[in-house]
Amino acid sequence: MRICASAAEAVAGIEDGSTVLIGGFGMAGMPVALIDALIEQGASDLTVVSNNAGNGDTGLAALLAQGRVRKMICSFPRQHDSWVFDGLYRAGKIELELVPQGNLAERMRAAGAGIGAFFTPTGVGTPLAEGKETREIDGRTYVLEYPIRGDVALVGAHRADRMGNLVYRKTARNFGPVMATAAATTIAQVSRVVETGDLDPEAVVTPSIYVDRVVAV
Amino acid sequence: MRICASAAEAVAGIEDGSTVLIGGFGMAGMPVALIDALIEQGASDLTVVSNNAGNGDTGLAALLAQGRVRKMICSFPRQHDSWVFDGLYRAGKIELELVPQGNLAERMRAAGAGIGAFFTPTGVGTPLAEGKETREIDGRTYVLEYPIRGDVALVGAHRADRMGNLVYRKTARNFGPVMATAAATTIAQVSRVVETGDLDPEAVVTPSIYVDRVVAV
Amino acid sequence: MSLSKDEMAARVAADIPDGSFVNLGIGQPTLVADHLTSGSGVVLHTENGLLNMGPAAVGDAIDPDLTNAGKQPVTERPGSSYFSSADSFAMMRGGHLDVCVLGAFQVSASGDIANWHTGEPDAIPAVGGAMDLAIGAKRVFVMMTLFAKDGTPKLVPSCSYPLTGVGCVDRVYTDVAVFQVGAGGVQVLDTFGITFDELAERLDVSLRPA
Amino acid sequence: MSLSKDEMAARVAADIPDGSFVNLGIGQPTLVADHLTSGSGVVLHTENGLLNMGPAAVGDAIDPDLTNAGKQPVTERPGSSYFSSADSFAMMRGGHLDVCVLGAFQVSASGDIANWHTGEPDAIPAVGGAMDLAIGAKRVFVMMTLFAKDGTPKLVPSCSYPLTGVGCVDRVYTDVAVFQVGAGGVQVLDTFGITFDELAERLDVSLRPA
Repeated sequence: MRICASAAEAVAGIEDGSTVLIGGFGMAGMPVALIDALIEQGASDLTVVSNNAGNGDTGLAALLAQGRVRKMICSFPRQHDSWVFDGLYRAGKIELELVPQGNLAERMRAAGAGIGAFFTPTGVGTPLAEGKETREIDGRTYVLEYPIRGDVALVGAHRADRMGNLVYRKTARNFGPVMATAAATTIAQVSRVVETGDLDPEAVVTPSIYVDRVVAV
Repeated sequence: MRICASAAEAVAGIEDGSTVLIGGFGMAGMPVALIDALIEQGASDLTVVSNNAGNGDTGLAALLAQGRVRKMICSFPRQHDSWVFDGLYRAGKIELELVPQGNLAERMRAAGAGIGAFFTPTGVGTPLAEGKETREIDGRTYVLEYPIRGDVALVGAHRADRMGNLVYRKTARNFGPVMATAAATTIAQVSRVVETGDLDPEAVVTPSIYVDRVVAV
Repeated sequence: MSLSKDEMAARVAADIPDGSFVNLGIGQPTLVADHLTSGSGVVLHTENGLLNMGPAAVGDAIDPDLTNAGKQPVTERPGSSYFSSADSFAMMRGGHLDVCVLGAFQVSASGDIANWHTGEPDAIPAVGGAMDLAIGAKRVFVMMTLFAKDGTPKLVPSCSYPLTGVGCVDRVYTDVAVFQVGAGGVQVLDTFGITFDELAERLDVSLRPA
Repeated sequence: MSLSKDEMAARVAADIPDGSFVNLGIGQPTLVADHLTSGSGVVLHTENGLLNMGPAAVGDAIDPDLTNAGKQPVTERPGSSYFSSADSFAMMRGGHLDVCVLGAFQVSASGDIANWHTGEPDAIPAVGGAMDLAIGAKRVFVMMTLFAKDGTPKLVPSCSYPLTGVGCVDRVYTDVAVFQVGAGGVQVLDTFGITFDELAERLDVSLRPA
């Protein structure tokens, strides 16, 4: 675990072609400073996994606008201010894998938890399960889904201690904790780094083992 | 959610033949008052799911000694003070399903999370996976495991509020949170019930939706 | 007289048992919250990670870190809890919510729902938590007008729009009638300004009276 | 001179990189903690739900709600975190621990481990977290005497005891030698009071020198 002096230092080394998990639900929990640093950093041909596909012209939308994302894996790209994604998608310039939100979370949970695949009831009988293996278990039909692993996770949290333990704030928690478990390298932006021992061990949401780099912004 | 006046009231209605999930790792988190009340209550022919199979002559061991448990599902029945289980097992008076501890937790997690089955790497190639479906995924072999659902969960927590939100204390947390999600009826014993609003919403471990009855002991 | 959106929301709210754990989908179903009495003990869930959500936030109470699934600022009530998206969808998928109220483009007689995609080729597809909600809650209520603007019914023998979930809807609350749907077929539970026979004539599904 | 248990533990500790997240199995592996320097930054995990476990608790520090996987009272260090068994085993199974140290009855040349059941018909079988630990950590170290009391080797061509995990052990630390095992066969990394040739004679597996 390393406390970084800048967002640029935190995102250093992200390679072209990486799968990048980006936290946030709309703007809540979105690690904007890390995304801005990733734009500066220059990695391209990325696969981005995030619940939405960017808002307005900043953050994830700006990364998309620069043509740096080959594929989006998300549940809800269509928002009132998602014109950047919409344009790229309609122009055939970005690939989209649409995943029901719960399957998106559970597939990352599986990656983090060492589960090889799981049978979920979500999506059964819908176009999003087409071509996938299904099975009836105890009278209910399930579809088999596989893990989504990240090379990198960019997570927006509230506080970190110097070991990398994280706590979040209200509904900005959303995808941060599961993404932190699912990536080879997890990078967190927080509003403040506190001393080790200052977070209540009963209330830590992301244990330090999941966090590789932290930057306060 | 009901705050019960006594452990007897809390365990009322548990039926013969029920599957009962019982929290605790050794004595830490063991809901002793609820188990004692279950002994009084009289339900028999039970399947009990718990990490261990009772210590000494009290609590779960006393329930076993009364011949009320048809089957134990656990990971570690053999302890230095597990003579009650040992005797029943050697006499062929109790059925044992031995499950690796992580699969035990994950199978209850699947029950609570609506997952129909999952591929786990734990136990592959060992006697505990014999006869089970296996599959190679991305070069690794996994075994398919199914959910364990409880009719009732008996959980030992630290504090509840009047809505049923729970927090735990240190490693006494162990199986409580996952069992609370996996049973049709979850009954928690706590050391104190506090007013609604007195627990930090960021630090609640078991949200109120999972809790049906609470008793302070 | 047919019901206004607000009256529909009140009708849905009246059918939610006290003490239920409820998720209200984005759009019209959000109105249901306004008709739940404070004494009902109904606890609202929002899938972005909060149980016991309060009403919309206004003024100084607006906090960008506290929104509902529609990304609108909301408040928390005493006794709330926050959790991750993985835990939130485990809660939904695991069948712990008592009731979920969803909007829909179409519902079939057997309880299939289509509410995420019109099927138009140039539409940007977006599903969010709709499929998880549709299959997760113990009871799924749909709230919609019974007829599209061009007069075609939205309660249909079989959905023509892409499905959200199969056989998962229990009740359909519309401006002119309330229906029970599912494996047992369609039963008319209530009508507003329309007769059973008129309904039977305008819909392409077999109806049973209440 | 062959190593004492304490010397074996010190030898294992010396091979654990600074800053590692480590699980020490119950029994002998617990001794390794005594040889990790405070400056090493090694963080200990206990599968009953604690990261950054401290040393054994004594006197007033004993708390029945704070134990290790062996159910012995322990302490927490600053920067620790508590989590449920489901989360703890997700952490293990997901490959997040850098090193796990286990005891064993037998280890095979290809890295299979048997450490949960002697196979005796009247034994009460008990597995606990052994199978999860064996397959979960990035590197699995085994700590055991090389020979049973009757002189039979415990590093074997193929385990005769029921397996805990297949092909998962990286290193075997014994009183007389340290071995690298796995798909590449067995390499002798270190010896204590025994020669390579003596080892090769007493073991039924092919050995490569370091």
